[in-house]
Amino acid sequence: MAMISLVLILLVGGVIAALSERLSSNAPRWVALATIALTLGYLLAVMATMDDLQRLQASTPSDPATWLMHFKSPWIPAFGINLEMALDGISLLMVLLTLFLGAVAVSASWTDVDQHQGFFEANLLWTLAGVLGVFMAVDLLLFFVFWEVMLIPMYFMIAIWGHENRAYAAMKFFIFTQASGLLMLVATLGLVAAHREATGVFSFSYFDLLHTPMSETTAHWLMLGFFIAFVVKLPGFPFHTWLPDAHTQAPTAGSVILAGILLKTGAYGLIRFAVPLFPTAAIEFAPIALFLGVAGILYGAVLAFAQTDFKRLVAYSSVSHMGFILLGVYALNELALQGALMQMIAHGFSTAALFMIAGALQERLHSRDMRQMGGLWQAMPRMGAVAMFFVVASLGLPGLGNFVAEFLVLLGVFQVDRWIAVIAALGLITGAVYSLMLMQRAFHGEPNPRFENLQLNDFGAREMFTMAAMIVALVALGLYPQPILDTTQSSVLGLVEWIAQGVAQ
Amino acid sequence: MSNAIGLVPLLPLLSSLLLMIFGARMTRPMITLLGVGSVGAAALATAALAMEFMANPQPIEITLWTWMKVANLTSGVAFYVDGLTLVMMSVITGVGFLIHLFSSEFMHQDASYARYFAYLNMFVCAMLVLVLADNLLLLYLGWEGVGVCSYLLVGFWYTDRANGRAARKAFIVTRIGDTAMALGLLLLFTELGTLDIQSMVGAANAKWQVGDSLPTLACLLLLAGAAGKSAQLPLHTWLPDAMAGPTPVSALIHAATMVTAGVYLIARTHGLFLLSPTAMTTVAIVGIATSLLAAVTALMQSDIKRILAYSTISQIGYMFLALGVGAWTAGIFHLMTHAFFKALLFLGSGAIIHCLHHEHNIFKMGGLRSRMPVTFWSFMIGSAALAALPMTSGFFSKDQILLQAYQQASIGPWLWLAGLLGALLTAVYSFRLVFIVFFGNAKTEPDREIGWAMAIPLTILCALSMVGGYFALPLAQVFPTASADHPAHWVEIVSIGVPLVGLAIAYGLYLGRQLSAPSWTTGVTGQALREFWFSGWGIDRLYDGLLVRPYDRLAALFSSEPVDRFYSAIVDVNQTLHQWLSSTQSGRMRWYIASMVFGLIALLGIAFNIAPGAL
Amino acid sequence: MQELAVPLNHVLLVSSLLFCIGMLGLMMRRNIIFILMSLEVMLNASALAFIAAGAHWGQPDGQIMFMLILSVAAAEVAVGLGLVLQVQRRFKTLDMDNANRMRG
Amino acid sequence: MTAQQFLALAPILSLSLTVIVLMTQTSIRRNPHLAWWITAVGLLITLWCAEYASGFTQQVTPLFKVDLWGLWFSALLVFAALVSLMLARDAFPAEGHRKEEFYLLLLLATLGAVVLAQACHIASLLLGMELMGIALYAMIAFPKDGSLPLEAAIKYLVLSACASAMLLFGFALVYAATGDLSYAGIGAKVGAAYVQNPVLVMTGSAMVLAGVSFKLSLAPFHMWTPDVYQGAPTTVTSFLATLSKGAMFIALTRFVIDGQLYHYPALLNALAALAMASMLIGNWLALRQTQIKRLLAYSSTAHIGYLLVILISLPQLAEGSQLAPLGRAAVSYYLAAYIVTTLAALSVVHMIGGEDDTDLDAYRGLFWRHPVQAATLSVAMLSLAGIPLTAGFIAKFYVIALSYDAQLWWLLGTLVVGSAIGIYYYLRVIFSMASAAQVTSSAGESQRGWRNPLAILLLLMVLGLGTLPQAFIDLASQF
Repeated sequence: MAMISLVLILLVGGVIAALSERLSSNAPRWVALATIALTLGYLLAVMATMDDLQRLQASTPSDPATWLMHFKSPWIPAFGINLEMALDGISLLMVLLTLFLGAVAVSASWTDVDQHQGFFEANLLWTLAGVLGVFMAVDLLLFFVFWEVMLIPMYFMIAIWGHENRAYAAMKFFIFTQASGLLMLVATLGLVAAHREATGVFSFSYFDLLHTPMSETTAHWLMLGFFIAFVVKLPGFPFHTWLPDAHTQAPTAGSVILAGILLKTGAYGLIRFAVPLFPTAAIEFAPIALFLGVAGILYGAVLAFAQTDFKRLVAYSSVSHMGFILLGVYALNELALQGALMQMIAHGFSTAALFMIAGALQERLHSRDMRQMGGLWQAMPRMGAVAMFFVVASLGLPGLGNFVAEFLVLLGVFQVDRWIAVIAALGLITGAVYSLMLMQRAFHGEPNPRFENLQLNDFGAREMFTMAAMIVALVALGLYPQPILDTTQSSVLGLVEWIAQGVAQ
Repeated sequence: MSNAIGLVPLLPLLSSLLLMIFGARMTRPMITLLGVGSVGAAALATAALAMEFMANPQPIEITLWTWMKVANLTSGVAFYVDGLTLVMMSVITGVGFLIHLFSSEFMHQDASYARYFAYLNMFVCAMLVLVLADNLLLLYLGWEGVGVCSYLLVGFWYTDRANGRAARKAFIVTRIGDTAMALGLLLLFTELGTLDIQSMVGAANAKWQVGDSLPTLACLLLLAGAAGKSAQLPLHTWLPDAMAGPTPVSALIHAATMVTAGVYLIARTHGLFLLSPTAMTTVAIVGIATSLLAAVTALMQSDIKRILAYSTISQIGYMFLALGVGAWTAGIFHLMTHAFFKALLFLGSGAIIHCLHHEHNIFKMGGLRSRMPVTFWSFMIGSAALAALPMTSGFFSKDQILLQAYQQASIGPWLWLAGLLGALLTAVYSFRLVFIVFFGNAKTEPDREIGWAMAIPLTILCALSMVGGYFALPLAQVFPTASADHPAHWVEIVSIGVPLVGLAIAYGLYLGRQLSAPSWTTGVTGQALREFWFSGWGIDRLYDGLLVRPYDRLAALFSSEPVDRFYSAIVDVNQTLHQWLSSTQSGRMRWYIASMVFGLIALLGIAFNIAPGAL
Repeated sequence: MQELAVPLNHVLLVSSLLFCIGMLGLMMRRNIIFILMSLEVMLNASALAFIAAGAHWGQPDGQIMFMLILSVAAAEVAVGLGLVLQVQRRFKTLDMDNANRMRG
Repeated sequence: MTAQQFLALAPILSLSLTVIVLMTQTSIRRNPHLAWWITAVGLLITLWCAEYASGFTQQVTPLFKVDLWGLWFSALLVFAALVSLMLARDAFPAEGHRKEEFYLLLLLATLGAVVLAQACHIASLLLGMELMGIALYAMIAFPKDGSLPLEAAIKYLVLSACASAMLLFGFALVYAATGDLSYAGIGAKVGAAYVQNPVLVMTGSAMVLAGVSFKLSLAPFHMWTPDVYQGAPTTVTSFLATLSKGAMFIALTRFVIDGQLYHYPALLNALAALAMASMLIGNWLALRQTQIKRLLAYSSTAHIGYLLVILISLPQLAEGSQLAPLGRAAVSYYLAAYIVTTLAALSVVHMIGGEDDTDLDAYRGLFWRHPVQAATLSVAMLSLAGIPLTAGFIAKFYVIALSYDAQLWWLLGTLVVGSAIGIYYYLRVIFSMASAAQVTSSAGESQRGWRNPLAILLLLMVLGLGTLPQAFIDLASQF
């Protein structure tokens, strides 16, 4: 029940935020912050009262009793659909990340959104609610519902508060994800049908469907349906083209949510569903997925380098980073999976921060074109320093979270396929190329003469506080990632064992 | 004391963080105190540590905390101190402190004074972590950390585009090496199951035989990393450009410490390299080739810092040669003496540049001997040590290297011969510099002589350059002992004599004018050759054409997002169909009826199986 | 079952022909009056087919259907003619090809 | 006929009675308000009758088969008529004194639809269809001004009559082959007849299909739809889009199932071809359409295509599948979802553009002007697009589940492609509402007090069907 409450708090908070606009234009923001804080507080309170946190040490994917939380209540019994949610270490981390970045997004929207603030914050909270649902649902239909529904407020955020080309971007985003979602729906129903044929029981429950005997061909096709849906969201090469447009056109808070959280749902889906539901098929498919991952790393990096739009560059860098996640998931060993999870979190912070910087620049310069920038460090040293931090974070500087992630992924992949790891490692070089180019074009060089007419305010207290929180988070992830690794370890181990069993059968 | 090891990198780190956060609000003296003082304190702590170690020369290991523990990977933030580490720490904190002190005057006028010391302190911290690390992953952390600091400091004056370019080049070229090194780490971990250096070497020796291919591969990958960081062939091109940074930075990072990290890495993992004679030979060949190539290039340069930069590349080549022939101690010894005299030379050049309104061209200098006596003597001593004139510190270290190179099993004499040629060239170019800059007619007037904060470090470094050769390094336990037998006496005598010959040639060419350049050097071929050498054997241009421009072109090619064209095509198909179908909605009733009739006929067709079914 | 004087298939063929004629008229005529007439032909073709079939099976159902079709046709034409008047009044023509203001 | 049978026919009788009462009232003294109330009360009583009649389900004469399914649909259709009636309340101010006739026509058309839903005989099918059709011609042409309604009416009349002719000719051929006019009778005899004279059976069935396809606006018989939707007053469009389509689809389902025509793969192929063509062509046509009623017209083509997939899958599931009992529920659910959603959409369209069709530009900024209406239209569009939590999603869920079980891969693939295309234009409507208004004029927008409650009611129904479908499924399981 606690898990449903989390979603409900956010939903209701959204409604209140929408209505509170009548009080003042700032009210919705405070409501949003309070809602997120309340959700977080509630979650922590529930965790605090739980006496079986040690379950984190022993979770098996197929047994809900070993999960941290599990909740099940009938929804559409005719089809065996339940309101079934469960929380393990991976979900917990993702939920925490979501709430954290949600607060960051509210901060990012503080001055960026100057009309219909109420509806904006409502959409933001509703998106968060949907994402939380995605991270906790273990009924496949419920998962699908959250999966699709979270996109609608996101669509609104891009379509209403986006930049000049928002119609195109919002539409592209929605169609890509929905069309691939349809494939997932078909695959889900196929899986359920297969399960029903084998057992006679109509069930959408993850824990039931994990034990679905099916022919190899069926498994391949169904796996592909899930895979495409998740890889589009991830996004993996060659399904990534919605992302640069969506990220570029979204308002800052939207980009933060998109890059920080929404992309992670794709990765989460791969780890939670696409792989364990079809272990054998996943292993046979792994080489292709690894190839796509590597292709994404390099392709994203090359394209990031070619961009002149600040946000587009960061967006392509996300494509590149997400390639590492794809690699990590399909290397199918503990090291790489932990790396992928780490990357999900670290990338969430680093990219969210870069998008916030992009948003701050857009607010001040009314442009995202890096040809219109240059030498900004002089006018805004704080922003420059912060940007420098996140740029080196995104190029994988050891000591920061992204490095831990990428290194673990490479380590894991190397054990599976050396050449893939070698090519993926090229991403470290190409990553440096575009990251430093970003720094050079925006902050270094001679100050652009155009700035003389502009009021260039350096980061203020609110922005610095937000940034500092993310800096601390990344440093902590980079120097002491063990708590995070421990949280997910049992789930990851369970998954690896599950696959090994599945293959053995 | 051993518990305070952590303090050594922590002090500069704290100082750096404080400067970053509060630097804008601090006064200059406070910044100086914090920036210079923290490194001074670290130096004192190092000295205390060294005392303790001398008393009880046992390696010290401490683990601060577990960094990550995933599957069979366990990596701690853990430090390992032995003689080698201590030598490195002493150089870093000692020379580092002097350079910090020097900087406090050199950079005093700069608007970003706090930022400068923040970066510099961060660098010292990262460098200390690099040498203290007990596992390769933590070493890699320091390794990349110094890379970033180098990037920040080379591009310190960021408003100039060229500086930014040089900084990026430095970072990216070294990153290429770093990536190879990371792959080496992956390979080593996958094969040996640990990244802890001591246990890894043990495991390697247990698992592999001398001459196996896997250790060779691993060592070559590590070598690539080392070559990147230490500016060796073929990844040396970044170092001359990196001179764009403030001169003290060049002294600290690009002469004394960071660039020798590669030497340290190979020395630290010598247990692995010993398993692979091939890798060892490669190290030696890379070293001597780089050394010669850079020496020739240095001879052609006119920018004072570029001369020193090529000289650095060349000297590190010697260190690699030493490592390659198994002269571990000699290599580290040369690392240390080189740190002294090269820091001296760089600081000296910094003093010149400082006093000569940022003039870099040696041909616009001259006659500075009398006007800047402190600097002159520093340069004299530094050049003498660099040229390895007898009794200077450089003499001892280089002599050892050449002698041990001669004894290398396979191609020893050839290495020795090449090394001699290098030594000759070194003497020529170093005294060419001295003669042109300090003798002859004054071309640019210095506006002042240096102040005490610059003079003291120079003086101390002069002293170290002179007496550094008598230091006994506590490396006996670290490295296997070198063979005791000495080569023939004539070898030793030739080795001693060659630098003197070089000095004579330089005197003849540039000061006394007794010699004139052979006639062919002024001809067309000579001119072309000089330009070729001046540009560093055209390697930059080669890379530009081979890597940089193709990458640019690739990016330009892809910038229109070819993948998206596929999706656009889908959209276009749908649009076209929409338009086409819309045009059928003509509003004409008879046309509508016709379509119904068509539909009826089609249905009849399907009903009679004329058309293939859809099911 | 009482056999028809004319084989069922022949009647059906005739009615099919009628139907086709009606349909062709519908497609080729532009005048709304003729269009309505063609419709009438088509409806009557089906009515004829019903009658023939009813006769074939010796059931009254066919004729009942015929009656129903007759009345339906009458109703359609009644409304149709009402509309024709309006068409003439508003468009000043009975050419249906002119009534194509809605398209796309 | 026994009393029981009369009671079973209660909805039809109640509607007929309302018609008579209304005619009497009109002939005594014209009063549009009173007439509206009479119609409304009559429809409400009919709703109650539909419930009441469920106690007396039986075959009533060879013409009607009163079963729960039919009654349920009758109620649904009457509900749709009620919503249309609500919309008609302040429609046609210019025709003020003639409005009673409109209500009368509306009642007659509803009666036709209800007859169609319960028909099990070709005669009653013909009667219902034509009763509805002829009333609709008049309703479309009802506005005095403007040439579009007239053009729409004449097109609908001619084309619909042509389709009726095809249908009737087809039935005549089937009758000639089988000698029976009731669905069940045809079903019983068609097997033997096919052996004897396959040409007759197949030609007949194909022509019947063609006729029905027209009424359902399946491609390539869809061409009238946009013109008529656009030209007809929005009130009538809502009637056309819901009652007419719904009743016809029920009739088709009954005919295909009771007539056991599914034994003939060729016919199923024909249905599949129609479905595929409709799903694709409908969506393609709607893609860049900016007139909202035309857009909904094309969308209806696509949706009936999806619905047809259920129909095709039903016979395939006959043996052994657990989904088989769900088949009828699926048709019920889909139709209910589609009707409610379309009503929701058209009620907003009616508020914005009155009886005329409007460009999407008129919807700009609707979110800030009329949030409730905008929310309703958004949810309706999302439902049409099949997004979860709306009725349209569960409907699509049914279609996919059934077609998966029936292994209709091609149809499934087309469905996915079609739905993906569909998202584009449904979202475009939402985007228009969310974008900033160019002009803040709300000239044509009627702001009567009942608009928001109606919108909220329909909104809740769409969401309710989507979020709590179990209640509906329980209900449908009785059929």
